This record gives sequence, C-alpha cells and structure tokens, in this order.
Amino acid sequence: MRELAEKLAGRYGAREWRDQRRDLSSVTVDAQRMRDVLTWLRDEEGYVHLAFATAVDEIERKAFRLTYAVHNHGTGHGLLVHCEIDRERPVMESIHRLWGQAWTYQREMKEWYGIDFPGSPRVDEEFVLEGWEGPPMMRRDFDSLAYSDATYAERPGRETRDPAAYMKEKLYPEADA
Amino acid sequence: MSLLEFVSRINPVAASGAVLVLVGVWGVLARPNLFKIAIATSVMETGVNLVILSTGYIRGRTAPILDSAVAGTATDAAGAAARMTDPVPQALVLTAIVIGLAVTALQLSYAVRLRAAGGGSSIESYGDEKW
Amino acid sequence: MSDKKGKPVPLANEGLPAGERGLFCDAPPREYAPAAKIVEDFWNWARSQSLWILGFGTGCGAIELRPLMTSRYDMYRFGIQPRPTPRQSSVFVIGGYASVKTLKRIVRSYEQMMGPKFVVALGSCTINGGMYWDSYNTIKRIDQYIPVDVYIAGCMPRPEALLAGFQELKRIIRAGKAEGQNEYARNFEWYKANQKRVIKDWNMPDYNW
Amino acid sequence: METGILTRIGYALVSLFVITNYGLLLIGSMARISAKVQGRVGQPVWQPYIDIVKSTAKRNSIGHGIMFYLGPVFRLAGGVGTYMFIPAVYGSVLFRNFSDSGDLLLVMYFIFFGQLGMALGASEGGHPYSAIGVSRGLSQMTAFEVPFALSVIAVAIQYRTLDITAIVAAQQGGFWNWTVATNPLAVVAALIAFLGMSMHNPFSIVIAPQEIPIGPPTEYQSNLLGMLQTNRAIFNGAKLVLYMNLYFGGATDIVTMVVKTFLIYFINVFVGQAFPRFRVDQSIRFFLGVPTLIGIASVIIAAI
Amino acid sequence: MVNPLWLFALSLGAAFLLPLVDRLGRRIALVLVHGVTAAWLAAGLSWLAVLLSGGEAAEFGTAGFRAPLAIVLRVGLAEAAGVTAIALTGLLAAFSLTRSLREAPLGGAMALLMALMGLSGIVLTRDLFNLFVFLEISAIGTYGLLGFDDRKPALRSAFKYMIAGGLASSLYLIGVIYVYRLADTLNLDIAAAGTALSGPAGTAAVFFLLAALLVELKPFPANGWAVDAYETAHPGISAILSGASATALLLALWKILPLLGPAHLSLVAGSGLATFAAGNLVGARQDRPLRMLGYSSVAQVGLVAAVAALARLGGLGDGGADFAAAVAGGLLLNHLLAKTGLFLLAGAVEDDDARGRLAPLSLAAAGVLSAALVGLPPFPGFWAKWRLVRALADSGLWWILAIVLGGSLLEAFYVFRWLGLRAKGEAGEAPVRLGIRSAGPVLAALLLAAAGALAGIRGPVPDLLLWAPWAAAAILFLLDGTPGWLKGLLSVAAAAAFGAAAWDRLDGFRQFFAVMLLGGGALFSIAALRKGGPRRGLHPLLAAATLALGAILVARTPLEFFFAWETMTAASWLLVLRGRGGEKPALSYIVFGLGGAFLLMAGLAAGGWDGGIAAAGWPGLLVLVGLLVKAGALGVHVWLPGSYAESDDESSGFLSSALSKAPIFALFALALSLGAALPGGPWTSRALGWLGLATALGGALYAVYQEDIKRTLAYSSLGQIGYILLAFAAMDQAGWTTSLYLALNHFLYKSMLFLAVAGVIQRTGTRNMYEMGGLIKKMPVSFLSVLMAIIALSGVPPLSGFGGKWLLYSTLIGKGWYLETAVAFFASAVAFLYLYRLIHSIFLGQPKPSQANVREAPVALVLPQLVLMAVLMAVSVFPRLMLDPILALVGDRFPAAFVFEGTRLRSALGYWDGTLTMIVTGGVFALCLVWMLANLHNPQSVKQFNIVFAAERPLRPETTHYAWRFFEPYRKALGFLTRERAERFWDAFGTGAASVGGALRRLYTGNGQTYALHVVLYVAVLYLLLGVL
Repeated sequence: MRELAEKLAGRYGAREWRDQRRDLSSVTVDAQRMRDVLTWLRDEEGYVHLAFATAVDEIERKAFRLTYAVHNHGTGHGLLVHCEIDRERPVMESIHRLWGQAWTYQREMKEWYGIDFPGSPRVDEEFVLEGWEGPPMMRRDFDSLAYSDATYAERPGRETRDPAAYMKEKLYPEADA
Repeated sequence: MSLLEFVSRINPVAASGAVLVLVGVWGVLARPNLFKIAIATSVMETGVNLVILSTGYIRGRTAPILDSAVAGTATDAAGAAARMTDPVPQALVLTAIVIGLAVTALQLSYAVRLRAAGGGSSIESYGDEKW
Repeated sequence: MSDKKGKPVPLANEGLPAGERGLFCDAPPREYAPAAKIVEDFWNWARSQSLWILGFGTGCGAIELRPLMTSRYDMYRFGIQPRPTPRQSSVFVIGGYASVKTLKRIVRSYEQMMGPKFVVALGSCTINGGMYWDSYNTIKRIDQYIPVDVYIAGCMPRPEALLAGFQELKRIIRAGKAEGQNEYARNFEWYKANQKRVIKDWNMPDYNW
Repeated sequence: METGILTRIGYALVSLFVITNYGLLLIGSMARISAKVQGRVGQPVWQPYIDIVKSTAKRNSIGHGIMFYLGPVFRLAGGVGTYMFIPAVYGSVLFRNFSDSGDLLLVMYFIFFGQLGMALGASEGGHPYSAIGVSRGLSQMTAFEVPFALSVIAVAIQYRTLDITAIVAAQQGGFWNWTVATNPLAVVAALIAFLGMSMHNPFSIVIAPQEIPIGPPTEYQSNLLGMLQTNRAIFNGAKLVLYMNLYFGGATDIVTMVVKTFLIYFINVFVGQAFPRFRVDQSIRFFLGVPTLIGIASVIIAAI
Repeated sequence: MVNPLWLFALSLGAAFLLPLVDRLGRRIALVLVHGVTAAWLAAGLSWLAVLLSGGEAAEFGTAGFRAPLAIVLRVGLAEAAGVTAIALTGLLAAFSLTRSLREAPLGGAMALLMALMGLSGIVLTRDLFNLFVFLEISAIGTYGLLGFDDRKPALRSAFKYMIAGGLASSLYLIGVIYVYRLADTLNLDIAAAGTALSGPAGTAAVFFLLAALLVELKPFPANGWAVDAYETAHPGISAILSGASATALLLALWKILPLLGPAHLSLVAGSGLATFAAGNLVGARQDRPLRMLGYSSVAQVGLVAAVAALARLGGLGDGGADFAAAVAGGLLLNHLLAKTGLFLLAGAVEDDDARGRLAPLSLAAAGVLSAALVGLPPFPGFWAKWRLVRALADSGLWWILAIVLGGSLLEAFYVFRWLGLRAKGEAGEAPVRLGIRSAGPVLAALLLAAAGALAGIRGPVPDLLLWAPWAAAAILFLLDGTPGWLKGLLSVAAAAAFGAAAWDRLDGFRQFFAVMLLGGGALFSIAALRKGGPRRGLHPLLAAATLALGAILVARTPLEFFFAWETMTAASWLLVLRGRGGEKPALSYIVFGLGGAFLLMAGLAAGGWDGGIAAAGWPGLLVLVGLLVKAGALGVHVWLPGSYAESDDESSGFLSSALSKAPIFALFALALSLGAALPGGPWTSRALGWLGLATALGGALYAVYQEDIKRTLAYSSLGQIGYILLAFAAMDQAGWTTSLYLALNHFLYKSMLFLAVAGVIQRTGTRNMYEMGGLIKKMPVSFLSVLMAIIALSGVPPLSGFGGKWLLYSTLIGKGWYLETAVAFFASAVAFLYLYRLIHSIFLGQPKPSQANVREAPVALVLPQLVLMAVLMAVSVFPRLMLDPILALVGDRFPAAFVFEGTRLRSALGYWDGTLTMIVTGGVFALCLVWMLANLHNPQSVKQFNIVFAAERPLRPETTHYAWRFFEPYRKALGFLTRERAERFWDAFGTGAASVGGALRRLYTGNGQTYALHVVLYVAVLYLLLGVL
C-alpha cells in the first residue's frame, strides 16, 4: 500500500494516508482534485467499484466532509477518499459519469444535507421523504424534537424519565447509588 | 458419287451466296461496332440475294427476254420458256435488293444518331434496358 | 354535510390536477344508521365472529400478526383471517410507527374499507409516538387522523396480547360501540384538516372511495 | 310433465336449499381438515355461514357500473343453473331438478356461463389484477377442459349415451359397475381436471393470493362478495354431484350422495395441501401433457 | 365489298402527298393521316358487315389476272377482322401519338401510315413473296416509328430491333425462294394444294418460312430485342407493336398453317407454350410497368400461336377451324384491346413520372383492362379460356393445361400488383390526372366489355339473371356521384329484386343459402350508410358482389356457375382493394382466389358435368380443393386475415359473414351432384374432417394473440368455417344439419360482431384493442350486441350457439370420430379466450381520456344489430324455428338422426330442450338478481380510479388498462402451435417462383449482339428439333 500512497501524494497531493485495517485505508484530497483521483483510481489502479458516497456534517469546522468509498476487487483493498467543502455554500462536482449509481448517492446527499451537485440527473427530486418543506434534516443544526412538537399532534400526559433513574426506582429502590 | 462430281453439281452462285450469308451472320454476331454490324447485315442480304438468283439459274439457258436476238423466242413463246432461265426469282431479287438497301440505310442512320448523341461505338455500351 | 335537497355536496379535491378530477368519485362519506336493535345485535354478533384483517403491515407490528396464523396461536379459531384487499376486510391493524408516507396510504386504505370497519392500533408508537417521540417524520398519535377502536400497548405486544386485544374488540363490536366509520363521517372535516396539515403532497381525492 | 310446474319449482328450491347448506358445511369442514393437516385447531365448521351473513350485513358498498353488479348475479346463476341441470339423486323426484332440459353437454357448457359472467363483471371493475386473473383462469380452463372432455367421451362411448340419468342407471348394482371400476383411466383424467376446475393449490393461479391479490374478485365487497361465497358452495356442490353421477355410480339417497361427494372433495383438498403453485404456462402445459394422454388411453379402452 | 387495292393506293398516295400537305400546316397533315386510318377502319367494318350477314370471302387479283400470275388479296372473315383490329389499334395509338407527331419531323407520320398499311397488307395478301414485301414495309415503318421522336433509349432498342428484323427477313427470303423452287408458285392456296412441299426439301423450305415468322412473333429465348422496344418506345408505338403487328403476324402464321407439316405444328405449339410460361415468369420479376407489359404481350402472343397450332395439330376441340377461330380469335381480341389500352395508360403515367393514385375514370379503365387481360368474366378472354380448358381437358393434355393455368395465374399476379400500385399510389402523392390521354384506354375498355358481353349473351350464358351483377355495377358506377344513402337503397333494392326474381327458380336448398347470401349483402349495404358522403366505389362493388352470390345460386350449367364464381371473386377483390391498407392483402386475395378458381375450372372442365353426374374421380377432388382454397382452409388461409382486416368495415363484415358461405354452398352442391357423397370415397370425408378441425383450432389459436380487432374477427371467422367444414365432412343427416345450423348461426352473430366493431372503429378511430377501453358507458347497445354475439359464438347455453355445439358433438360422437370431438372441444374452449379479450379490451376496463366524447354508433349500424339480436333471441328460445326447415332440407337424403319431440330435440345419444333451458336460466337469473338487489345497502357508484391499487392512486388510465399482449403466458405455453408455418411456406413458394423468373431474366443482357445470337441459336435449335420430330 505504500507505493499507492506515494503515487497519490505525488500526483494529487493526497495527505493523511491511514491504514485503518489490512484491507481498508483512508486518504484526504482537495475537493477540486476529487474527480481526477477517482477517475485515476478507477481506470489505472483497478478500484472499479464505488461502494458508497456520503457526507458528515463537521459543524465545528463549518465544513461538510465528503467520503467516497472505492474498492479494488483484484487486491480486495478498499479505499476511503475524503474531502471537505464549505458548509455555507455546499457545492460539489458531480461524478455521475464515472459510475452509473453515483447520481443516487448525490441525490440522497442533496436531500439530507443540502449539498448541491450541479448536472447530476434528477438531483432535486424527493429521495425518501414526500413533500418535505423543512431544512435538510441531517444537518446537525436541525432540531428534530422542536419540529416534531410543532408538526405532530401530542397526546397529553406523557413525561420523559431518565432511564437509569427510573429503572433503579422501579426495580431496586432499596439499593443506594 | 465422287467428290469431284459433287463439286461440279454445285451451283456456284448459290454456294457463293451461302458463304456470303454465313460471313454476314458471323459479322453481325462477332463485331461489336455499330457500323460493322450494319455492314455485316447488308453483306448477309447480298448473300441472300445471290441465293435467290441462284434458284432461277438453269445451266445452259439464256436470259429470259423475248426478243428477236434470242433464237426464235419472239414468235414461239411456249417453246421459249424451255430455253430461258426462270425470270421470277430475278424479278423478286430486285425488290429484295431495294428493301435490303432501305434497311441498311435506316440502320446506318440510327448508328450515326446514336454516336452523335454521345454513345460509345460498341453495342455493349447500349445495354441499359436489361433483365 | 348535505345541501338543501339532501344531496351530498361533492368534495373539492383541490389536491388533484384539474384534468384528473373526473377520474375519482368526489362524494363525501355518509353516516349509515344501524338497523333495528335485534337485527343489529345479530349482525354485530356475526361481525364479531368474522373479523377479516386487512393485510397492510406498517412498522414492526406486522410481524406479530404472522404467528397468529400458525398452529400455536391460530386466530382462525376466532373467525379471524387475513384478506388482501381493503374492500373485503373489516379490521385495519396498524402495527407500529406510522411515518408521514405511511399515514397517507393508511388513510387511503382505511377510506376504501366498507363499513362497519374497526381499527386496532398496536404498540406505543401509535399511542404517543413511542421511541420516535422526537422524530421529524413519525406520527405521534394515530387517533387524531383515523378513529381507533382498540389500542394494544407494548413495544411490540406479543401475539397473546394481540389475541386479547381482538377479544376486547369483539366485546366492543357486540356491544355496538365500534362505530368508527360513522364517527369518521361525522367529524370528516376535522380528521381531513389534521391529515392535510401533516401530509403535504396530497395528490389524492379528499375521500378515497 | 307429470308433476305440475309449481311443484317442480318447489322441489327444485328444496333441492337447492339442501345443496347450499351441504356446500357450506363441506367448505367449513374441509377448511377445518386443512387446519388439522397444518396442526391448527381451525375455524368452526359453520364459519362460512357467519362470513356470508357478515358480508351481506355490510352497511355500504361501491359499484363500478351495471356489468359490475351483474357479475355476481351471473356467477350465482351459473352455479345454481349448473346444479339445476344435474339430477342429484337417482330415482327421486325431489332431486330431479330440471335435468330434462339437456344432457351432459348442456352441463359442461353451462359451467362456462358463470365463469364468463364473472369475468365480465370483474373487468368492468377496471382493476388490472382482475383482468390478469381472468386471463389466467380462461387460459387454464382451456387446458383442463381437454382431459375432462376426453373422459366424458370415454363415458359416452362406454354407455352409448350422454343423458346423465341413463349413465347413472347403467352404473347401478354395486361397485364393479361404477365407471371407476370399468374405466379407471377416465376417472383419473377427470379428477386431475377437477383439480384445475376447483383451483386448488397447484393450479390456484387465478386467485393467487400473493401474486395478484385474489385476482378477479379484487373489487368485489359486501353483499356482492356474499353472493360469490354462496356460489362457491353451490358450484362446488354441483360439480361434485356431476362427478359422482358420472364416475362413482350416482346416489340413490341423500346420505350416499353426501358421503360420496365428501370423499371426492377430500382427494381434491389433500392434493391442494401438498403442492406449491404452478406458473401459468406450466399449468397449461401440464394439462395438455400426461392427463391428456391418460384421457386418450381411456377413450381407446372404451372404444375397443 | 371495297377492293382493298383502293386502300393501298389511298395509303401510298397520302404518304407521298404528306410533304406537300405539310406545307399547309402540320395539323392538316395529321388529319389526313388519321383520315386514311379511319378509311381502313371503315372498309374493314364494311367487309365484316357483309361477311357476317352471309356473304362469302372474295378474292381480288391484281391487275385483273388470276392466280398464280397475279398477287391475290383475299377478304375472308379472319382477314376482315384482322384489318379492322389493326386499323382500330392504329387509330387509338395515333390519337396518343398526335402530340409528339406534331412536334417531331414529318417522317414519323409517314412511318405510321406505312406501318399500318404494311400490317394490313400482311393480313390480306395470299402471295408469299408479297407477304415478304408487306412484312418488310411494316418492319421499316416500325423502325422509323421507334426512333421518330428521338427518345435516346428508343434509338438504342430500335437498333437491336433492326438487327433481329434483318435476320428474320433473310430467313424468310431463303424460305420463299426455295418454296417457289419446289412448288414453282408463290400463291399460298396452290402451294398448299400441291404435294410438292411434303418431301424433306419441302419441309426444310417451309421451315425457313416458319422460322422467320416465329422470330417475328418474338419467341421466348429470342425476344430480348422486342421487350426493349416495348419498354422504351412511345406508348402509342408499343401499343401498335403489341396489338397491330402481333395480330398481323399471327394471321400470317394462320395463313401458312396449311403448308406446315405435323413437325412444324408441334414446333410452333412448343415454342408458343415456352414463350407463354417464360414470359409470365420473367414478367413477375419486373418493376417497370412498360417492360412488364412487354413480357405479358410476348407471352399472350405465344399462347395464341400455340393454340392455333394445337387446334390444327391435335384436332383440339370439335374440329380445328371453327374452334381455333373462337378460342385463338377470342384470346387475340382480348390481348389486342387490353394491351393497347394498358400500354397507352401505363405509358401516359410513366411519361408524367407520376406516382400518385389514378383519377377515378382512368382507374376504372385500368381495372377493366387488367381484368380482361387476366381473363376475368365477362371479357372475351374468359370465354376463350373456358373453351380452351374444356378442349385441353377433353383431349387429356394435362401438362399443357397446367402451363396455361399456371401462366395466367402468374400474369394475374403481376398485372394486379401493378393495378394495386396505381389504385393506391405512393403515400402523399397527388392523384394523377391523365385528361384526354385516358380517352384511348377508356374506349378500349368499353369495346372489351361490349365484345365480352356480346360473346357471352349470344354464346354460352344467355340467362340475363347471371348478368345482373355486372349491370348493377355499371349502373351504380355511373351514379357514383350521387349521395351515399341513395346508392345504398338502390343496392338493397337490387338485391331484393334479384331475390324475388330468382326465388321460384331455387329449390329449398338454394333458398336457404339465398337468405344468407342476399340477406347479408342487403344488410351490409344498409350498414354502409353509416358514414355520409358518396363513398365512391363501395356501393357498386357491394351490390355486384351480392348479386354475384345470388347468381351462383341461380347458375345451372358448370360454365354459368363458374361465370358467377369468378364475378364474385372479382367483385370481392375490388372491395378488399378499396380498403385503406388494402393493396397487399388484395393481391394475395386475388392470387389465391384465382388459384382456387382455376383448380375449380380444371375440375369442372375435366368432370364432364353437363349431365349433372360428375366423374367421381379426381376432377371432383380438383373442384373440392379449389373450393377449400376459397373457403380458407388452414394452409391456404394466408389471404384471409389481411383481406378481412384491411377492407372497409362493412365489406369485411360482408366478406366474413355472407361471402364465406359461398364456398360452403358450393361444397354442398358438389356433394349433392355426386349423390350425397364426396369424391374419392370415405377417406376424403375423414381428411376433410381433420382439415376442418385444423382450421377451427388454428383460427382460434391465431385469433388469441391479435392486437387488431378486425384481425381477431378474421381468424375467428376462419375458425368457425373450420367447424362448418368439420360438420359437413361427417356426410350424414346429423352432420349436414349441424353444418347448415352453424352456417346460419355464424352469419347471425358474425354480422352482429362486425357491425358493432365497425361502429367502435368509426367512433374511436383506431383498430388496436389496447387503445380502447370502458366504452360500455358510451356505447351500450354495441356492448349488448357484442355480449350476445360472444355468448352465442362461444356456445354458452341459453343462446342458440349451444345448439350448434350440441349438434356438433352428437354428430361426432355418433359417427365415432372421438379424437376429433376432444380437439373440437379444446378449440371451442380456446374461442373463449379471444372473445373475452375482445369484449374486455373494448367495452370494459379503464376508459381512456381521449375517448371521453365518444357517442353511440350511428343508426345505420345500430338498427341492423337490434334486428339481428331479436332474431338470435327468437332462435334461441324456439330452436325449432331454425331447425325444422334445416331438418326438412336434409331430411330425405340420409337416414334420420335427429327427431323433435315437442320442444326437445332427441338424438341417439342425448337430448336438448332449448326452450326449457332458456326458461330455467332466465328464472334462476331473475332469482339471483332479486337476491342481489334486496341485499344492496347504500351502493355508491364510483369512477374508474377508485380501485384498490396497493394503497396508491393509479397514475394514468393508459397504464392501468391491462390489454396489450393479453395472453402472453398462453403464448409461452402453446406458442409453438401458432408459428405461422403456412405464411412461411407460401413466402418460400413465391421466392422460389421469383428466383426461376430471376434466372430466366439473366438471359436478357441488354446487348443487341447477344439478342442476335439468341435468334440464330433459336433457329438452329428449332431446325435440330425439326429433324427429331
């Protein structure tokens, strides 16, 4: 795996190479170079299979961390390619031409995180939710409880107990803490 | 019947006519040039005319003219017929010659018009209508 | 809900594009008065003895219905059997959490059932949202949207609980108090308003015959 | 006619009442037996009565048009009519029904009357599944009719008649005179065809519960469904009586009729429990394969 | 009698005067030319008038001398007819040539005069050398005509023409001179009288004469040069070549026949037949009309020559001269007029390079001309061909008969293919207006019709009733401009009048069929009123076809029967051609129709049916096979679906319910004439039974997979005909009763189905079932009629259809045909599939938004359906209404199998009481209806999308209506049974014939020299054959 790391670093300025497992490593590249890396990996290095593409809301660093997982059936080695995009204006290059199923992942990211992939087919259509008008719900700044209380009718008389204390009180009240 | 006797029995005019006919037919079939075909046709027709003449030719008889110059023909018509060759084929051949001429002339004029219209000289180049 | 001459006012069906309004029936639901006491009692007894469950499994409760068909629990003893189409079923078992999407289908299937029809709600999610109490996508109280006859609490009640629930349902039916259909027809606007508040893309007629 | 028209109608109604109740109880008991096979307690035997009362007692119903309402009417008329044309009990005036209006051919073709009417009603409902169900039903019907027709021909040759009463008369006098003894192959072919006719499991492609939710009657409900359930009882009863008359020596009294028909239906249910469902083209090709050969063999045997 | 010499003088004088007259103006010169031709025509007509009114042939010596010194011109019947024909063709051609003659140099006009004079001279002269002179004059005239308007292609073919002409004239000259040398006279009559020419030398001399004439007559291998001329020359000239010069040369051949020995005659016959066969084979491969017509005229001339030779050789017919004149003369007249007209027409169209539809008048002319050419009635070709076939059959020359019939079938194929193209024209092209140029063909067509009618009425078919179809067609064509309803009523009146006139002449049997055939025609004439507008051509053809069916019933002698049969085939073919997509199906319809008719003709000719006692041997089989082809038995059914589907809705209804009964009637008539038996004994009836069964099963299985309604109904009719054949084949009282019962029943419900479908197609505008749906709400009456029809057709009890099934099975089991019974049962079960699909896809299921404003079918369709429904219901409740007459009809011919006891029909096997069944079914139905209405609580009628759609709302009606590929699993299971084997067989057969034509076609390489080689080789081969014979 060493020479792949050097090649990636040399060619695309890949950094933070880490072997999580014998058959899984991760690396980070700049967002602009992502498509070139993936194309190169697919055509030259045999990483022909795109397992999934997802995003993580790094709210502290005001960024979305995108992850593309590619896999090489020949060597049996999986590679996670990370990159970071600005959280305020989340736009990323679409890779739907590289893999047939890539547009689905991008559509999912558009609905859940609001990351726009210009040019990706049917990116604005509903992915899971029907008629959802609220903000992208997977963003960490979206308060699900508040939305639920505002939208769905509540049955009165329900209170929430701390599970540990309640269990103690119910099952072994006599034991001291 | 020996060969010599057979040869002597041949009517020379008919033989030459037949040869001409065969030459004519060979010319029509072998030479692709339009004009050569026309000429070959006229050769064939002359051959046929010779054959026609030959049927009227009887050895040892004189021309079929009732005239005092021919011994005793002016008066004794019936007897004259026995001494003259048969006049009818000769009359027929006249018409045949005229017709042969007319056909050959027409054929040549068409050949000229075809060449004038820019066609090739050989008949193969005029084979558009086929099958 | 009917106008002067007693002819029901047709529903507006704004959810449907103009061209498709002719494809759906726009009559509103009506209350159907029960027959004379003696006849109604006998019919209620028959209805209670022949509960046909609609095969519509929502959430994790559906899996609880399957054991009832097996020899251990055998719901056929009580005249209960599953039916594939809402037209022919009289009991709608809502098995567990109902997302907004599912609620839209629940409403359509419920309205397509023939009266008298009964609803059995399984699990705490239908009562007060259960563990999805803070989810952005889960209905927290099902009876605001369709009338419910019997709740069976539990985070997923076992098949024995289901059988007990059905016995309770039979008792209610025999007592003649399972008039969910008429109640739905009476407060139709209220139910429909609740539903439309939650279901945003309403591309169906207001009442799905 | 020797007995007045009114009395005959009266007798016919009584006979119809008997066969309806018998049919319902038969279905109830068979369901209970199937349950026993699966180790379950099973529904009470009179459950079909309750189901019909509940369906008929429904408070509202929907209709897709005239033909939709007439579908179940055709279906029930088909079932009742088929029964009316078969002499249920040999020798009894009560159960002669109206069998003097036509012979075996009339009964075989009247079976189509109910099916055609039901098909029209179902397709008026406008549901694609009902249309698919009907197309499967008709395709399978063309297939299982061939062995059935062959066995009927064998019977016709053997007894030199198509009149059902005469066929039953020829089989009186003990087991060895029954068709099942004299021409067993014909009976085998007929029973296989009966499987297809009653749509039990290997051939349940028409109301295939998981594939197309109950096929043709998808849109039917309330009292219309009640009529379909009643017809299921009567139609089964009629077919059983027909098979009993043709192949199992008919019945001189009701008890033998009940026993014989029960046993015939018994075979049917048992096969149904043991087999998974065929695909449509498999079931068509199945009927035109071995059962047809058996039928042809039976015809040859009868013809010699 | 005008002395012909004056006419020659007139022609020559005019030719010399032309340059002078031309000074005055080209128009006057042309008037002079036409005047001379008209003079010839007048002279010819005057001779004909004198000769026909009893005068004998006159001879005119030249210069007052007698033969052999003078050239003798004889004016007999043949010569007068020949001159008239030549003058007439010349006049017609001259009209079409006028425009180009006016523009081209004067030589053209002179050449025309000379050619016509030469041809007339050939006909008149009795002197051999004079014949040569006229031959050459006409040849030179033709060469001049070929190149007169300097069409470059015409120049090329003129040159080739001249080479061959030169060879022929040389041959002739050699022949003449040696004949003179042996017989020492040039006069034909004297030479023929003497025995000088019988020796080997004489035979050789006469052979040269014959070879020259044969080469001029364009025999098969050596006619490349002729066909090029036909194709490239001005159509007028081609008309002269194929019409006038062919007539002259044939009459020349006719004149020297006495000189010919038996060897010569067989040479002529063999070469003629070879030319006929090969010409038609190669003609079938042509796509350029003029070249096709060239091959066709070459073939026809070959046939006439062969007939003339055979007449003299084998004593064909009742004694040479009279028979030859009638047959060869008839064929020649037919060929002459038809070819002239067609050349003028086709040439005009080619000149305009038009590809659209022909204008009505010229289309009618084209139709008449091509029908005459092929030998359809009532044109002279038909009578001639009938006598020829009779003569060939009597003298046992079967292979010649086969060639003649095969050749004319091929000719029918390519001539009607051309006609179909002209009738339809390529898509999007404007109709072709020919204006004045269509005058010639129309005149030729009128003459043909007149000649044919005259020959028919004075000759073998005097009964005017048989001419009714043609009269009705003519009248209604003239009235084609009037509104549709008027013509409709007229055709119904015609049918009624014909029925009334013929009723008493028909025996019970024919009256039964008359009800169906004439009734069907009237019914569909009324149905044709469904659309407004004149509907050009529909009513005349419908009336003609109906009356032709009536004529079939009225006919007594085989010829009358065959005349009516071919009239029916022609009229129904035009009906199919009239349909929108009708061109291709019409072609296969007419080819199979004529194929069947020719088999019928051969059978009738060979059978010696005059006394009504037919030879039960294989002539009867021929007739049987011919009828089966027309009925559409499996294997020869390929023409049926296309024709029924593509023709107009009314005509397809008429074809399937009424016209399909004609072959059934003919089968019954055939069996009756053989004393209620089938030719060929018992195995034939078993074979026919299996064939009928195969048709029934095949028809039903094919119908299941069709998407187009009318194709489904077409295959369904095929199936029902199969049942009728099966029942007929049982050949006993039960079988025949069933067959007649099924026929009448099929007529009832098939008419109802076609009427309803016509209404549906008119309202929805499409024929594909999956594009319709839910029409029950908008077209309730049509739904009811289709419902009753499918219940009857499928045989479900209460309705009369079950009676048919009961009778059929009782017959089959009674007869011991057990396997057939099972297969019949399977076929009738399969019928359920397509019937249900029909009514589901059209009337039930999801209505389509595009058909929202569909209204009920027009009254003209609904009314007949209501009547038919009433009749069907009446027959169902009281079966005796229909069965009693049938039983009476069939009663005395066989031992009784069915007997009525009150309302119950009893057979050896079982019984069936239609009335009681209906009462019981009605009672039970009422009982259930009351039970349903009693229990119906608060029904809510809902719309089409209120269905249980897995808790979703259906998207679009089109995707929710299950109709496309409705029985796909059934195809997966039993697809192997319906793999269109018959279609593939007939396609292979067609390609095979086409490849033979293709191979022969390679002979015509287009090179003039090769053609010359062919001529020389042809003569050489003939000479060798002469030695052998």
